[in-house]
Amino acid sequence: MDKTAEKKDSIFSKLSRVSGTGALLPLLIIIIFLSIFTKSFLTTSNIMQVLRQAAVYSIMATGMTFVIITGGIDLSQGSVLALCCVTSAFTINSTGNMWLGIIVAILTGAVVGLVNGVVVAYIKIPAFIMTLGSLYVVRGLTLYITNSTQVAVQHDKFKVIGQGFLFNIPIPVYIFLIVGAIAYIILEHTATGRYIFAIGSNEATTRLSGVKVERNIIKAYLFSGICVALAAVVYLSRLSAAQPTAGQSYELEAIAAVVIGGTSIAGGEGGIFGTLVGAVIIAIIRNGLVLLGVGSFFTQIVVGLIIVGAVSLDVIRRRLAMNK
Amino acid sequence: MDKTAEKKDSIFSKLSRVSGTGALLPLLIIIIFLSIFTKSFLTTSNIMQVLRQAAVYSIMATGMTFVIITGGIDLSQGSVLALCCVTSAFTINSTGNMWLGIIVAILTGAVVGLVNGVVVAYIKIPAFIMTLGSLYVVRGLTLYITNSTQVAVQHDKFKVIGQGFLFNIPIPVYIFLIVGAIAYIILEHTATGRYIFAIGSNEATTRLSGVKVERNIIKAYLFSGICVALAAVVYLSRLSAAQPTAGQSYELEAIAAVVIGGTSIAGGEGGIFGTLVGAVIIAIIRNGLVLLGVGSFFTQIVVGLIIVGAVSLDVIRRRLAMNK
Amino acid sequence: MKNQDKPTPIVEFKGICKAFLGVKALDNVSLKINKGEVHCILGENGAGKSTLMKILTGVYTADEGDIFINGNQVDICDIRQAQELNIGTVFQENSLIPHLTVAENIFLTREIKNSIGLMDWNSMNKECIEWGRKLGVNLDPSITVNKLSVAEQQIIEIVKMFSRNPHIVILDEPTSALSDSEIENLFRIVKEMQKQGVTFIYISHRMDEIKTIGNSATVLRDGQYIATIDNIKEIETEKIISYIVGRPLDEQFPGREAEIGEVIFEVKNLSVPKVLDNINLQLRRGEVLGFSGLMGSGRTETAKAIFGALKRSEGSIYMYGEEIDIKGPHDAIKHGISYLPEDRKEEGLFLEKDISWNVVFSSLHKMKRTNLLDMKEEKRVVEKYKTQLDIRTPSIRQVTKYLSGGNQQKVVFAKWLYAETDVYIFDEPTRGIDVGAKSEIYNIINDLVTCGNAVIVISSELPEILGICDRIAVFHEGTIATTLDRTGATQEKIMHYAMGGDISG
Amino acid sequence: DSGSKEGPSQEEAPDVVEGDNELETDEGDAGGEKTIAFVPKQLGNPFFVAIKDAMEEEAGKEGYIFKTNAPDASTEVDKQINIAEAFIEEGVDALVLGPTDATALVDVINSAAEKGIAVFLVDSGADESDYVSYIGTDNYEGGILAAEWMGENVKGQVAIIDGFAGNEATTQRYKGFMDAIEEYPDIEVVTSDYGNGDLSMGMSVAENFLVAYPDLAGIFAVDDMMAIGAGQAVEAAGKKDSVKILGFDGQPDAAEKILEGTLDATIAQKPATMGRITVEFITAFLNGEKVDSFISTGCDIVDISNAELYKEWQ
Ligand SMILES: Nc1ncnc2c1ncn2[C@@H]1O[C@H](COP(=O)(O)OP(=O)(O)OP(=O)(O)O)[C@@H](O)[C@H]1O
Ligand SMILES: Nc1ncnc2c1ncn2[C@@H]1O[C@H](COP(=O)(O)OP(=O)(O)OP(=O)(O)O)[C@@H](O)[C@H]1O
Ligand SMILES: [Mg+2]
Ligand SMILES: [Mg+2]
Repeated sequence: MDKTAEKKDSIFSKLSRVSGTGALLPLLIIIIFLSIFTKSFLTTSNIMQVLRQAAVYSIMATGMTFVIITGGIDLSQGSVLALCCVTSAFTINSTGNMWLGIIVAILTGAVVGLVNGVVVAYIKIPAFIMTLGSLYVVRGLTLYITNSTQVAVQHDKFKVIGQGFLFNIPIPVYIFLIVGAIAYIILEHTATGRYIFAIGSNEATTRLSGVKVERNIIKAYLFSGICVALAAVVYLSRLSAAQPTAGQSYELEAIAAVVIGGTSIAGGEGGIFGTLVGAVIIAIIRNGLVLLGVGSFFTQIVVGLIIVGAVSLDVIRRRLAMNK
Repeated sequence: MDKTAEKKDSIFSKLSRVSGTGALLPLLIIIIFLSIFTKSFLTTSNIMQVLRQAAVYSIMATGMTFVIITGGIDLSQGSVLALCCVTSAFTINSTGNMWLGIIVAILTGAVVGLVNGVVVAYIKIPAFIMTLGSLYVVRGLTLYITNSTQVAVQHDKFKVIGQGFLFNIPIPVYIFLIVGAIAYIILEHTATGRYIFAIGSNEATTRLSGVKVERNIIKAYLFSGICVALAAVVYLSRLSAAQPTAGQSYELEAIAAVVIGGTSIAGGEGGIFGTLVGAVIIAIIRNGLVLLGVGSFFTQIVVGLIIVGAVSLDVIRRRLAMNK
Repeated sequence: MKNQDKPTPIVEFKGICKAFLGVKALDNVSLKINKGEVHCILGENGAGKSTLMKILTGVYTADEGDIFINGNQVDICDIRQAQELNIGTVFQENSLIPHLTVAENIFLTREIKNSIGLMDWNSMNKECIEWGRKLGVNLDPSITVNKLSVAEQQIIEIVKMFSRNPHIVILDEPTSALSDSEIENLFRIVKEMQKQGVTFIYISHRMDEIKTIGNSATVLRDGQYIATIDNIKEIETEKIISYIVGRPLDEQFPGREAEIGEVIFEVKNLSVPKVLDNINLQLRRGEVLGFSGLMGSGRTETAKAIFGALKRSEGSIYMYGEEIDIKGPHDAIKHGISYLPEDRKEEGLFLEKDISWNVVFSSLHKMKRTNLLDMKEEKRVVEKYKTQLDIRTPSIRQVTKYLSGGNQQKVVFAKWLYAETDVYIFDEPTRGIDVGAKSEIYNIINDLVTCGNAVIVISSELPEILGICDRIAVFHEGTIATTLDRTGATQEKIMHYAMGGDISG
Repeated sequence: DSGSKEGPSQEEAPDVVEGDNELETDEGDAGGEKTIAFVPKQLGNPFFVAIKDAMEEEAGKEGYIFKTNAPDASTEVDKQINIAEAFIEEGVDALVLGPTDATALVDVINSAAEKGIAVFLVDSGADESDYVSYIGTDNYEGGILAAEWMGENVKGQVAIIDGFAGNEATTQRYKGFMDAIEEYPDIEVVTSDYGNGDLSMGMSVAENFLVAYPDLAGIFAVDDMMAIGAGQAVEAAGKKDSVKILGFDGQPDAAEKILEGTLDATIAQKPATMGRITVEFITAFLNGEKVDSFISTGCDIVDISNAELYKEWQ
């Protein structure tokens, strides 16, 4: 009996060491609350819908997690989402090949990510500034190449990515779980992952340890760009149309998901698991507030309070743990 | 003769030590460029107009400078601008007293700034998160209390603040210069100013030097809130109407002005002079591109490039100075 | 002094020059290091020792000059090339990654991977523990290093470096955070590896260590080569010191004539949960009280708890017989207590700010005219302290991060002297400080008590404690084991109590 | 393009009526009231609020439960879909959308219809899909009307302040204006810039126009907010007499400004009418009556002669 107790304890303590479990508590509270106060929240179809709605944000937030862990930030994500949608839509319409469209989206995201990464790593201007610049430049570019009109996608199979189901689970859910899993493995089980944490924790000493800091910073932004491109594919497929104005301020939602998930905005600490939980929390709140019949002004108020509340909870929990 | 040379040198070196002189170079380049390629840029009336357009941003950016120097950020500024406009407009309309309206605006800004500051200082959640939360909450509140309709201001004298002239110079220009001067004196010539720099530079040392860190963090956010309120008064008076949707993403412009002006986004370094130059640069670009007849997509692209370019220039200049 | 018929040196510097912002850190330095030796680099703070090592490891590139390894000219532009040349370094500054675990830090850039390319934690943890055992320490490979004390971190750094099997090892003040037993352990390993043909370059300000471990030495002063000492064990310490400071030094611990007066400061029943238990102490006017003890015995905590930087659960503090309420450092300063922290870079200085800014920072209320700061007064005050403490700098506008360690420490001293408190607590005031500057700091302490102040000095160097204190409080696991008088105290006695020996023994 | 929408939705009508019957049995069981959910582009714009208010009032009179929620901005197409999906999940009886995107909303409209929910569009249309009826203004026609007013009242250089880049409704107004203005050789459109539907930006854009084109004779702002801003810029520049300003929407504030003289005219839409007609249509449809698949609530020119009427949303 004693042994089992020990084992349980160690599993529990292992779990609690996985970054992001702190966000499970607010998630649970919100789920219980909504299950009690609305009749349609806890239905399979609604849950599936919420997860599908969380997909775009959680894929973006996965990329954002990498960048934030290096101590950076990627404010250009929203703009890049629009650009990827547009290039992809153009490609699909002109070639009729959806795979080519997906590849072009990924290339687009990768190029912007690469540029962000190279400037941040080599010129060493703050990520906030570089990606704020990209936010404007990429948005301007997107409006310019579309002449600010939307591009409808003419391709039936392409819709499946965003709208289809497999074993009654929406395909976007698979995509975000797969992207999340890959990101988790990279972060926790490869050398690159360790370097990304190390850079955010202390860049100077990371360099003194012989790590190619620049290269790994670039990798993080590249990954962010690619994640945004994948999010764009899901987004485009769900909407069947690319708006050049899409994604405005979505980077803020991605950042919110990341920090609600327990990743430190100062870098060096955090993880993917928390980010996915964070993205799901946000999606549930938005869904729940509609079901509760709360007006849209209150939605904004509640979203703001939850962001602050979740992070405060995490901060206070850690401080208590420190004093124990 | 030798002595004069020495004196000149020392004035020059003193000037170059004032933070923000780095931004004068891009400003000069832009002014020369626009003077050559447009005929109407370098006219008194246009310059006055640009300065007036810069006023709202530069007052906001002055407050933002304080917060950024402490190592924080205030993303709620845009939302707070709208809230201040609305409360002020309500007050003016119901009491007919413009001074009361101004006081209510300042109180509104101060309250939000205080809340931001207290949470950041005491709960110690990252400023990015706290003010992101306020961004949503304050916006939701503003939409709620106005039912998202604009509030027209019925007061003739009130208009003078935003639209009037004194000695042929627009009144908003005086306001932003006075606010800037006060902020400069606080930052450079008072103990509070030093503490604000110190907190951004090294919080632990600041605390161990006997400074009440929390109190000074709160002061910075409070100042930011009050600056936004003053910007709101100018804004409201200029437009004679309070829109609940006003100011969206103005915080980004304010941040852009601050960093173009050479204040470090990491805190501890910077100054008001640079911020004012930064705000003027942005206003000139927006004006200049219209005069050049360049489409507005390009405006976004150019603003993005200037943000990155100005900061890169500054970073590279410092690096070269280091190696000398 | 040099021998021509010796084999080719393993490391040779020829005409190395390096300047920062116009400051010549190294000026035409040439020296040779032979295989299998422990070669010490000696010099004052700012002599250029660390800079020379950073050039060898590729952190900096020399402006001029060449480096030869085994007689071959090499061009080391980054740390990885140094690693490829089997050069291992423990830098003066901590170079661990705070949020990574011990194992991750030790294996950074040479991770062990399993067959599918993922990290093999088990092997790394095992190897980690093994290396720890070899060096005589118990390692928990999965704890993050930010949870470790400075001393423990220093040990991890040493393990990390040795685990790479280097041929040339640079140790830049490796012992500044270590306790005596840990230092002994380190020296044992050094000697063992020396037998296997490993060459060491060793930097320290502690003369006793240099005598114990070193074979030969090179002295630098103001970035210039001064002398090479071929056999360090045979030369007197005074001679070495005179090479280092450029003049004979009269006495290491200058005497003083302070009159010890009444009790002005008292601490009763001070406790901090899990760290400190019932600390009581008294301090008299004109007295220097030493805190001695092992690493982690709670000396710093005691100081911080008194100063209000650490929350105490119990305890009262009295100044001139009256109880004072200290809620934070600002209260402590207001009541006349100051604290000079042990980590000057993280807690003592604003590295990005200039000397002047740092010196006046704690006392801005003193230089106010109306509500604005009086810049002229600032300049006058800072110039005064610059002269008084002999802070070596081109200008009081110099950014402190560019000062040498000793001069940085003097800036922090100036800051607290200007605060003009009655009780001063100095935590490791001479850590990483050269012999010349050390005796200057002792002089400052003497001046303070002569003027009727009282001083607490926390130090891990027993000779220093014995040399400058009137009484010595010996700490053991968060309590004061005993308080010894200067006259009756010896190194052995202090160690006995510090290790938890009972009072009667 | 309204014509192309009529065909398909009439064909689909029987389907929807079937679904409707189902719902009525539901209602009978529950014994409760019917629910109308309204998802506009956003609620940060008084125009949409006017539709909402009228709809809410009318729905209250008719005994419906009225729910509304909207994205934070009209660019957030996916959020609008998310909200619509939540209402569908909840099983409302009628869903009223103000589509943020004509193409993207098609699938939601169809899936709602599939579940027997009656979908109505207001203000902006959508591509071919199973909605019951579209109640709105033809923005392109409105643009033509604007060009006609400009052609008749102004001679010389004209500048345009456009809305948010990519906004379908304002783009249609712009296009209608540009296509029709060709007919008036006296008018030269010299420039256009985006004012993002924002009063202050409209003002700044106008200020810059006035400097760049000193001989400017007219400004067409594609919504009233920007027109009010432009009016203030012109007034401040002392060019009230030489520059004519035309807005679009027919806001009460704009009517005030016309009476004050800072604005010259605006093209009025009728959001309140849209809201009321929508509820009437819902009632009719749920009672099994046939309703038109497109109703244009029409545009009027508002100037000093009739501005008094428009001090309330029409
Ligand atoms: N990165 C840098 N930028 C500017 N100056 C520097 C830099 N690093 C060192 N210096 C200067 O170069 C000189 C030599 O410094 P160095 O660190 O090599 O001294 P040191 O002999 O190691 O001293 P210590 O015993 O205090 O460690 C000093 O004057 C120092 O201020
Ligand atoms: N931030 C911290 N987090 C956790 N433990 C800490 C922290 N700081 C100190 N400790 C622990 O508290 C104990 C006493 O601290 P500390 O080492 O500072 O005492 P000290 O007697 O002053 O020794 P030193 O000579 O290292 O200054 C040690 O066991 C140390 O590991
Ligand atoms: Mg050194
Ligand atoms: Mg200590």
